[in-house]
Formats: sequence, C-alpha cells, structure tokens
Amino acid sequence: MPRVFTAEIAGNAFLPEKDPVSAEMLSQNAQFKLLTLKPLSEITAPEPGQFYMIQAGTANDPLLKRPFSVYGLQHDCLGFLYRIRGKGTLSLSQLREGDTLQVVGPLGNSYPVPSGDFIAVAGGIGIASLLPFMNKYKKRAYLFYGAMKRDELVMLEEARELSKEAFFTTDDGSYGQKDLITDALRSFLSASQIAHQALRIYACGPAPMLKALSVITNAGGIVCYASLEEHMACGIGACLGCMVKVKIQKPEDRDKNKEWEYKRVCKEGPIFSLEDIKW
Amino acid sequence: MPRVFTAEIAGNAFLPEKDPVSAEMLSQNAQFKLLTLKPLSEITAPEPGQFYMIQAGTANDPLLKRPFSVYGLQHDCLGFLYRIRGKGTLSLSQLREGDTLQVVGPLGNSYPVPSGDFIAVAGGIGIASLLPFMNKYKKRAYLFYGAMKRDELVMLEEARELSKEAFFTTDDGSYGQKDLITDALRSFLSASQIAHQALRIYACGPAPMLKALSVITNAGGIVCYASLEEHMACGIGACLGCMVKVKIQKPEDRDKNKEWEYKRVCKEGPIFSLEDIKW
Amino acid sequence: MVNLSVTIGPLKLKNPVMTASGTFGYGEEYAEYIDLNRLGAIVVKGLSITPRDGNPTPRVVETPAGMLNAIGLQNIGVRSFIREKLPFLRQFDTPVIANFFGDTVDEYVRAAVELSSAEGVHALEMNISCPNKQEGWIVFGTNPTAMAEVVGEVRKATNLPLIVKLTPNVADIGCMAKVAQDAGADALSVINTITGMVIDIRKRKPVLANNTGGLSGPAIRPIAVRMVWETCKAVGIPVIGMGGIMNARDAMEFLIAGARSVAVGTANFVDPVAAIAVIDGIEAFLAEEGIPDINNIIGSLKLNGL
Amino acid sequence: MVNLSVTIGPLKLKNPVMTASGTFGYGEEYAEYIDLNRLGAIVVKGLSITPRDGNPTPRVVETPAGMLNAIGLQNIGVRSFIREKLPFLRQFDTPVIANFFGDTVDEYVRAAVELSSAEGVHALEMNISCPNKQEGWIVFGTNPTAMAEVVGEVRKATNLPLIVKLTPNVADIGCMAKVAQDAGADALSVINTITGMVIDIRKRKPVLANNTGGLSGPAIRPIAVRMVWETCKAVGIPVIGMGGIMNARDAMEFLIAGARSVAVGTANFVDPVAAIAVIDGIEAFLAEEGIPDINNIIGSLKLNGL
Ligand SMILES: Cc1cc2nc3c(=O)[nH]c(=O)nc-3n(C[C@H](O)[C@H](O)[C@H](O)COP(=O)(O)OP(=O)(O)OC[C@H]3O[C@@H](n4cnc5c(N)ncnc54)[C@H](O)[C@@H]3O)c2cc1C
Ligand SMILES: Cc1cc2nc3c(=O)[nH]c(=O)nc-3n(C[C@H](O)[C@H](O)[C@H](O)COP(=O)(O)OP(=O)(O)OC[C@H]3O[C@@H](n4cnc5c(N)ncnc54)[C@H](O)[C@@H]3O)c2cc1C
Ligand SMILES: Cc1cc2nc3c(=O)[nH]c(=O)nc-3n(C[C@H](O)[C@H](O)[C@H](O)COP(=O)(O)O)c2cc1C
Ligand SMILES: Cc1cc2nc3c(=O)[nH]c(=O)nc-3n(C[C@H](O)[C@H](O)[C@H](O)COP(=O)(O)O)c2cc1C
Ligand code: FES
Ligand code: FES
Repeated sequence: MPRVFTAEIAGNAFLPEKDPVSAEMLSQNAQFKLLTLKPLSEITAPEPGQFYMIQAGTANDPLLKRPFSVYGLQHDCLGFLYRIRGKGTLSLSQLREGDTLQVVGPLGNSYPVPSGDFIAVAGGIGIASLLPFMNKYKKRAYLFYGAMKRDELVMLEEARELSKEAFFTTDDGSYGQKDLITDALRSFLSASQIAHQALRIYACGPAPMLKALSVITNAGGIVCYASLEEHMACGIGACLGCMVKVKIQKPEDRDKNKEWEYKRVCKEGPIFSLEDIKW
Repeated sequence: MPRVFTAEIAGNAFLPEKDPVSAEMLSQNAQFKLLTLKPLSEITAPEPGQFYMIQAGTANDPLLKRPFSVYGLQHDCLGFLYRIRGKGTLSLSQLREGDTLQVVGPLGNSYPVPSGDFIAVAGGIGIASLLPFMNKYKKRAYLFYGAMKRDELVMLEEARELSKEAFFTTDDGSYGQKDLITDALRSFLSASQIAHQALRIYACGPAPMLKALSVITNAGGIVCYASLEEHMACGIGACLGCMVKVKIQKPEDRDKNKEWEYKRVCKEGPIFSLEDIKW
Repeated sequence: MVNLSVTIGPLKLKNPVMTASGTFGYGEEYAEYIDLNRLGAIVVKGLSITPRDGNPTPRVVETPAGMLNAIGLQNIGVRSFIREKLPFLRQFDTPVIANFFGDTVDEYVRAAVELSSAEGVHALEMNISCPNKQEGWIVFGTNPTAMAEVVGEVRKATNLPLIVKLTPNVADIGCMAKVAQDAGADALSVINTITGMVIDIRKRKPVLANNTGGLSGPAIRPIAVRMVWETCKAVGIPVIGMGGIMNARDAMEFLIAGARSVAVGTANFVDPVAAIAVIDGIEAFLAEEGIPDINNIIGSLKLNGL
Repeated sequence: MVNLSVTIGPLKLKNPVMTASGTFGYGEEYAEYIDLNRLGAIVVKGLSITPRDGNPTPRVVETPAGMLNAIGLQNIGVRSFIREKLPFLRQFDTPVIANFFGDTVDEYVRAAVELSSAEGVHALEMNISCPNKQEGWIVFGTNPTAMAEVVGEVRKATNLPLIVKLTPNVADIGCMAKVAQDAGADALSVINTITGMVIDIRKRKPVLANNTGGLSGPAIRPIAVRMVWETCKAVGIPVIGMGGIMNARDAMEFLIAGARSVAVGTANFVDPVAAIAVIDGIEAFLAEEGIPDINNIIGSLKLNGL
C-alpha cells in the first residue's frame, strides 16, 4: 500500500564504504547524489524496482513531485540515488539534514523474481533501480553497466561486489571497454558458453539503450524486464501523463484492429516486458 | 551608489550578547530572525534608514526580492533583523550558512542627522531600522518602543543600552506600560520638563502608528522623520508600485489645483517628513 | 460546528470541495489515499461516446508554478465508464459528476443521453473547450453561436443538473457565461486550462508531442479568480470555481469572489490528500473567523474604492 | 563572433533584447546598474498626452511565479518626457521606443504626433489594452473595429516605425494581429499582461486598490510563447516577444517561436542586471550551438508530428 508521508532528511546511511571513488563523487558537490530519508510515520517496505514521488521544492516552483526509484532501505531510512538534471533535482540537492519533505510511495510494480542467475543491464543512473535488486539476489547477476565516462559510473565497486561477473563500458573508453553497453552485451551473448537463453535480463537506462536492447532480446527470444521512464505529473495513475504503448496480446482485443494500447508507466509499470513495448 | 551583489549567509555576527532573552528569541525557531550576509564583492557602506532588496527564493516562487532595512554593518558583513511574515521571509529563514543570494543596495534615503537629543518611536519590527541610527548617535535617544506583547519586543536590552531613556509599552501589559506607544509618547510630551519642541522625532512602525503619530506631531508642530513601508516590486524606482501621497509645497505646483503628488517610497523615501504625508 | 453544505442548483453537497475533471482519474485511483466519502463531489475524467487513446507522449511538462498537459482526452468511453467504474463509485455517499465532451453536437448529445440514464451519475459537466470537427474546427467554447447550439441540444437531452465548463481562452468570460445560462445551463465551471506552449530550445521543438497544452496550477490562479468574479457578476446560476487551488486559503479566494463551490485540480497530483486538506482548512478558517455557515461568506467580496 | 543584430522593420538593433514598457522606468533608473549602450532598445514607461497620477496603493502584489500590477499608467506626460527624460537617453547609442496610450482615438493621435517630432524617439509602441472612454469603455485591443480605427489613425499621424502591443485577453490573437497589420502596424509586441485578481481572504477585499491588475512574470510564459507562435503564423510583420522572460533560455523560446526580438519585463524588477544577462546568455548559447547568426534561429521551430 502506498502512503503519503513526511520524511526528514537524515545523515547519509548509504555511502558506499568499499568504493572511495564513488564516496568522493557523492560527497562532493557533483552531479550524483544520495538522499537518505527518515519517514516520520510508518511506511510499507518497498520492493526493488518500485519508486517514490518526492517533493522537490518548498513553494510552487518546482511544483510537481519527482519520481525516484528506491535505492535502499536501511535502519528505517529510505535511500535514493539520483543525478542532478534540472531544477527539481537541483533543489533537492540543496536541502540539508533535518529538512522535511512530503513523499508518496512505494509506487508501481517491481522486478519479477529471477529464476537463477540473470543479466542486469544498466545505463547511467539506471543503476539506481538495479542495485537493490542485485543486492537482494547477491552474486547472481552478470552486470553490464555503461555510461559516458568514468565519472558517470557511480557505485562501481558496489555494483562489482554484488555481481557474479561485471562488465563496464564507457563511450570515451575512460573506464572498462570503449563501447556501447548493448554491444558489450551482444558480444557476451554470442561468445559466452553459458546457456544464456535461460538467463532473464533486467534493464534500466535511457530509452535509446532500451530500444537497442529490444532488438537483441527480440532476435534472441530472451525475456527482458525493463524499467521505463516517462514524464510524470502524479505518479499514482490519475493524470494519464506517463503513457507507453504496449502491444495488445489478447486476441479478443486484437479484433478491433488495434495493435497496441496505452499503459501507465507509473501504475502498470514502471517495469514492462520489453517485447511488449511498441516503440 | 547601490550595487547588485551576491552575498553569502555567514555566522551570526549581530546576536545581542547583552540580552539573553532576545538572543534566545532569535536563536530559536521563532518569528524574529537575524540575517548576516557576507558580500562577495565590494559594497558601498549603508547609512541608517537605508534598505536592501534581498532575494527570498531560489526558483520563481517567491519571485520578487524583499525590502529590509539595514540593521548593522560589522566585519564587512551586513546585518538584517526581520520578522517572519509570509512566504518570502519564511523562505529566507530556511537558508543556512554558506548559501548565497542576490542583494541590491543600499537603497533609498537615510535618517537626517539629529541636532542634539532626539526621540525615537518604534512599533514592532520598526526597531530594526532605528537601532543602527541610535547606535550611531549613542545615548541621545528618548526611545518609545511598543509591541503587542513581551515576545515581540526584540532587542530590548540593546535598545535600552543605546537610549538616553527608554519607554516600553505592550498592548497586553506583558512588559512595560499597557498602552499604545503613541499614547505613552503623548504623556511624555505633555508631562516632561524637557523642551521637547526642539526634539526631532524619528519613527518607524506600522501605518496606524504613524498616522496616530502624525496627529501628535502636527498638533505640536514637531518635526518627525518617518520611515514608510509600501509593497515593493523593484525597490529601485522603476515599477512605480510603492507610491505615497506627498503634499505639494511649491506654490507653482499648487496652481494646478493639486494638493498632493505621488512619490516613490523606495527612491524619494523610505524616510519622509511626516507632516508632508497625505494619509 | 460550522455548516459547510452548499447547493449547486438541485444538487446538495456536504461541502463545497469537488475534484476537477481529469485530475482525479475515475475516483478509484485516490481511494488508496483518501476517504472519498468526505468529498463534496467527485468529477471524473472527461468521457466521450467512444473511447479515445489520447495524444502521444510527452503529455505533461512542468512550467513555473504550473504545468501544461496535452493528455488528448484519453478515456475509456461512456459505456465502459458506466460498466466498469460507476459501480465502485456508487459505494460512496458522494455525488458523482460526469464530465463529457464530443467532436460534434451529436456526440455530445449521445454521451449526455447515456450518462443520464446511468445509476449513480448525479450531474453532468460539459467540457466545451473542444473544436467542432464538423464545422471547420471552431471551438465550441469560444464561439457564442456554437456554444448556444451545443448547450441547448444537450439541455434537451438530459434532466440531470447540467454544468457547463467555460474555457478561459476568450475575451469576455461574462458574455460567454450568459450564453451558457441562456442555453439552459444549471451551473458553470470556471475555468478550464489556458492554452500554452513550452519549447525545448536545443531541439527547437515543443516539449509536448501535441505542441500545445493546457496550463493549470497556481500560476493561473489570479486569472481564474478574476474570471470567476466576472462570471458571478454576469449570471445568476451557481458557479464552481477552479484554477490553481492548492490549499484552503486559495479556495476561500474563489468562494469570496462568488463561487458556490470549488474544484481542486493539479493539487491532487502534487499531493494526493490535497482535497481533504482544503476541506479541513476551510472549516478551520470559518471557525477561526466565527462564521457559522459557508454560505455567509460566498460572494462576500467588497470591492475597493466603491 | 556571433551576429546578434536584428531588424524590426526599418529599425536596426544591435541585439534582440529590449526592455518591456513599464518595467524599465524612463531608462535612467537602470543607468546605475547597467550600461544602457548594451541594450537592443529601450522601451520607456507608457506615456499619455497629459500626465497621470495612476492608481492608489497597493499597486503590486506577488502571485505564484508572477506578480499583478495596477500602476494605473502613472506617467509624466509626453511633453515632460521629451523635455526631462529624452536628453538623458539621447546620450546612448541605443534606440528609444516610446510606449504610449490614450483614452480616446484623439489622445492616441496627439501623443503620437508629439512623440514623432521629438529628437531621439526611434519608434512608437502603442499600448491598446486601454478602454475607449468615448465609446462605452470598449477596450481598443479586444475589439477589432476599435483597434483598426485607432491603429489606422495613428498610422496616418506618424512616420516612425509603429509597433502595436497586443493584449492577451482575447480568444484569437492571430486574428487581432492581422487587424493590426492591416491597419498599418510595422511590428507587433506580444504580450501585454493578463488580467487577474488576488483576494485578501481575511478582509474579503481584493489586495490591489484597483481590484484587478495585470499578471506578468514566469507564470504567464507558456501562454506568451504560444501567443507569439500564433501571431507569427498569422502575420508577416516582425513580432517582439515578451512575457515572463527571466534568462536567455526563456528568450530563446520566443525567438525560436518566431519573435524577431524579445523584451525583458518583470525580470528587471527581480534583478536589475537581468537584461544584460539575457544578451550575454543568448550569445553564449549561439556560440555553444555553433550558430553564427541569431537570424538563423529565429522562427526555427519544428512542430512535432508534422
Ligand atoms: C519511475 C522513475 C524512476 C526514476 N528513478 C530515478 C532515480 O532513481 N534516480 C534518478 O536520478 N532519476 C530517476 N528518474 C528520473 C528523474 O525522475 C528525473 O531525472 C527528474 O524528475 C528530473 O527532474 P528535474 O526537475 O531535475 O529536471 P527537469 O528540469 O524537470 O528536467 C530535466 C530532464 O529530465 C527530464 N524529466 C523531467 N521530468 C521527468 C520525469 N518525471 N520523468 C522522466 N524524465 C523527466 C526532462 O525531460 C529533462 O530532460 C526516474 C524517473 C522515473 C519515471
Ligand atoms: C523600506 C522597507 C524596509 C523594511 N525593513 C524591514 C525590516 O528591517 N525587517 C522586517 O522584518 N521587515 C521589513 N520590511 C517589511 C518586509 O519587507 C516585509 O515583511 C516582507 O517583504 C514580507 O515578505 P513575505 O514574503 O514574508 O510576506 P508576504 O507573503 O509577501 O506578505 C506578508 C505580509 O507582508 C506585507 N508585505 C508584503 N510585501 C511587502 C513589502 N514589500 N513591503 C511591505 N509590506 C509587504 C503583505 O501585505 C502582508 O501583510 C520593510 C519594508 C520596507 C518597504
Ligand atoms: C492533466 C489534466 C487533465 C484534464 N482533463 C480535463 C478533462 O478531461 N475535462 C475537463 O473539463 N477538464 C480537464 N482538465 C482541466 C481541470 O479540470 C481544471 O479545469 C484545470 O486544470 C484548472 O484547475 P487546476 O489549476 O486546479 O488544475 C484537466 C486538467 C489537467 C491538469
Ligand atoms: C509594473 C508594470 C508596468 C507596466 N506598464 C506598462 C505600460 O505602461 N505599457 C505597456 O504597454 N505595458 C506595460 N506593462 C507590460 C509589460 O511591458 C509586459 O508586456 C508584461 O509585463 C509581460 O512581460 P513580463 O512578464 O516579462 O513582465 C507593464 C508591466 C508591469 C509589470
Ligand atoms: S504519472 Fe500520472 S498517470 Fe502516471
Ligand atoms: S518599488 Fe518599484 S518604484 Fe518603488
């Protein structure tokens, strides 16, 4: 059950101790931030993949709450890992310990339970929603984590730690392979000795990455659960702002000559089977 | 010369050491606040009675800067004493050391130099603009300082310290005399042995207080300099939002059958001769 | 105890706070967060005789103290609404107002007829901010003749209280209000969203896939309050005020300006419990001011300098 | 180096950034803060043939991301302006655009005639958001006939470039734009403020002494951008875009939508150096995007789905 609650900004409970580089990235006034929220009333525990709508301003600007995947739950505190993008995230980053804000959640569906090992594909800040999932199923993920450059691979050691095997790419080659993450995945799938058809893929990242991924998974017949993003006004299914085109599977609906229907990312998602998405 | 500059919120340099009650009032999360701003570029030193326009929000809401009289200048820092009224002052009060904001000033005219002892009449937060003036001319003021109740007489000891003689009133009698400050002044003027006709009055407070005061000063032929308030958009004379009706004194202008003209509180004021104001 | 109940023509509401169409889904979306029994009325998402897919995304974008939306009137259609959504809403002791629209006069009439015979629909709210696709895309709500016709035809087709929702994209809202009143409206909703555009300056494209969208939220509140005041001066029928109401103070502005009730819109997105906070806040305000009945303050605006 | 210069009919500007009338005084108020030589043009406070006192106070009130003003067109009159303010402005290498208005067609014409013969006035901007007091208070700018008449008469009375400033309080701004163009306007300013009201709920009175006022600031920007886009589609003459421009990004929205230049208004109150920051920011943006000439980006908007 999602709740509307007030939370207090608490001392950072999620700083990655094992990863001094990420810890420094996060503590400096850089583009990535960890937010630790202490709910002031009882909450429902979230599942990996779910998200919260978080108040981002004090007056009417920024007006709307912003959606963030839950990064962790520790000592009764909710953790979020985010990247400063625009005025909402900037305004969030300027809050201090003890400030309070209104939060709604947990919202949306969560990543389906994996049956054995799995592949995780993270593009940039997409890692935020995959890490708690990998943390729940430790050492079972073949992780593919790509970003523009080294500086944008946040929580790198944490990610490596939780993976069975981890592959990194950057666009400029400043860390890992100089490649797109989807290309690295393609090589892995074709070269590897693992019966990868049986491996499910869990993915979170920008739309172009997910589109490229869908080409791979559709061709290989691989099941892929992807967390999607859309502009959201409400996050709770009321505004119909966050729609995604989903293919209609039921034959009785296909009658109507309609190949797809709109689903709400915030309610029926954010996690969808990638093969169902009509791009 | 007024300037546009960025200032950093600094550790409080203006807390009244001699007045533990006020210090506590100000340090607690109460309605009165001291703001210490460290300008990040060279500024012009203000005169008592002048004011600054201070940014009150980070995004577009609150949009406009807010006017505040300068309370002090110490160690290159500007001090402001303010009362939380609405969203601008609330938002200001939530800023922390190290935050920066944009400031314009010093603006407007200042209190004329007194010729000897003088009377100061402060209503509520009006004390903020009179204290630096009394500080400049120490122990020369007969201070009349009134508020609703004890809790709203901020900087009380500081005020007493700087005065030759100090009279306090509260509406509920919780401190000083239970009276209106203008009534206390009237009693003083009629009872006192001092040649009070020679005393100039310097006043700052709410409009009803100034109106009552003008009845006294007009009747007694006493010169009174009053700092006025009006809603301000720009503070620099451009919007024509902050007008006050001022009697026309020049005979050539009176020809036109006009008894008054509009003056800008922010530019020709905020300090006016009370007898000139057409209420 | 303060009396909060008001009447909108034949409709008696336990308090003057409704939800604005399109910002409260079909009601059920909010049942997890608030007690729907507490609301003055529930106004559901705009319905058409046939279902609509709506516009491509992005459909929403934030603006200073507001948002633009171009949902494109996505809805499940009148029949699915009656079959799938109304039974849930009938459980509550709160009147349901069905907002509806059409592309032609005939579509309006057909939607009105079907909604009028459904059990549990207590009033109709006509969204007339749509173009008449049969008549060269003239927007019903900005053209007095088109508006008189469509309102008049719907009036003949229903016995339910008929609320006409005016568009603010006009020069003289009082004049349009009179047209709606004369054509048979029992009440007016004021205002719908104001057309706006946000441009992505790097892509040189409008952010919304639909290019333009409707502006709502606190940004438009001063315009909405003025229009409600003008409408209340122009007509005798009850007015439902809306546009940027975030809290009880904002709602009081509309009531004082003359609105008989108010609708909370965008605020529901910002805070799912906003409508309840508005109700509680209005009650607290009246108690504080010593006003025993909300009706005493409705239209109590005293103009300056008169 | 990026070319920033644009032309508004016969007027050549070194950059597309003007100041909006009524937000920049008579220019001198800002000379302490910025170098007036850097501006594309200075548009002064609205002038009338006889001086005006304006409205009682409060004249301004803040709203979410905006402000309402009811200054009441206080000004020193055309003659005092020419005698007392123009000599100062003539020192600068920046065109001066005189904004003016009247209560009757005759007052408009007389103001235009006097301003046209003054040395140092480079163009006229007509504020037509005023009621015609001779003709039953019809607002010139919302009535096509009244507008055509007043613009036509002023056109005959001046050889200076004539800019007509449109009011947003209309249903179809493109249609009003065409009327102004046909009546002889050389350029259009879009938009003036939108009428609004804020109520003090304790006093049950409008906050502004004038009851209503004009809404400006970022709150109205999406509406302004949409109206500028609609105006540019409707007419061939240059459009000057304004409404809520706070920074270069905002200004770029208007230029991309088709405005040949922009005016910074309320932002001058918020930050006296805002107009200069807009100029610098536009230059930086063009450099970053590798666009050598501002004219290449004006009207570059690509609509979605077309
Ligand atoms: C279900 C979900 C989970 C998310 N989880 C995370 C997370 O864990 N960490 C993280 O850093 N980010 C996450 N995001 C993205 C995050 O919501 C946006 O970065 C944020 O809303 C941007 O707000 P802003 O005010 O800073 O930027 P804005 O100024 O609003 O816009 C900056 C950029 O962000 C895009 N954007 C704006 N609003 C949204 C939105 N609601 N959804 C998607 N894109 C938007 C804009 O198109 C623009 O490109 C998530 C988004 C969704 C939908
Ligand atoms: C020259 C001058 C000097 C001032 N010096 C001080 C000072 O030293 N300390 C101090 O506490 N206050 C001072 N004020 C008053 C202060 O500016 C207002 O209290 C403040 O602007 C309120 O802002 P807000 O956003 O908190 O309130 P708002 O929400 O804007 O309004 C709250 C109340 O304040 C009134 N108000 C709003 N704006 C103004 C304004 N610009 N001028 C006057 N009243 C306004 C409103 O009518 C309302 O009653 C001064 C005002 C002026 C004009
Ligand atoms: C996302 C969204 C969808 C809307 N859909 C409808 C609708 O279907 N029918 C309608 O009459 N009004 C619709 N509206 C307008 C609102 O009902 C309301 O009139 C407007 O938003 C102003 O109120 P607000 O500022 O409180 O949101 C919609 C508004 C929003 C924001
Ligand atoms: C205080 C104030 C006074 C104004 N006076 C005038 C005026 O005299 N003539 C005029 O044509 N427009 C006037 N305007 C309108 C502005 O020029 C501009 O069109 C409007 O404010 C929108 O731009 P902005 O949002 O950037 O302020 C005034 C606006 C404000 C805020
Ligand atoms: S964000 Fe409102 S329906 Fe999904
Ligand atoms: S505040 Fe703008 S002129 Fe005084």
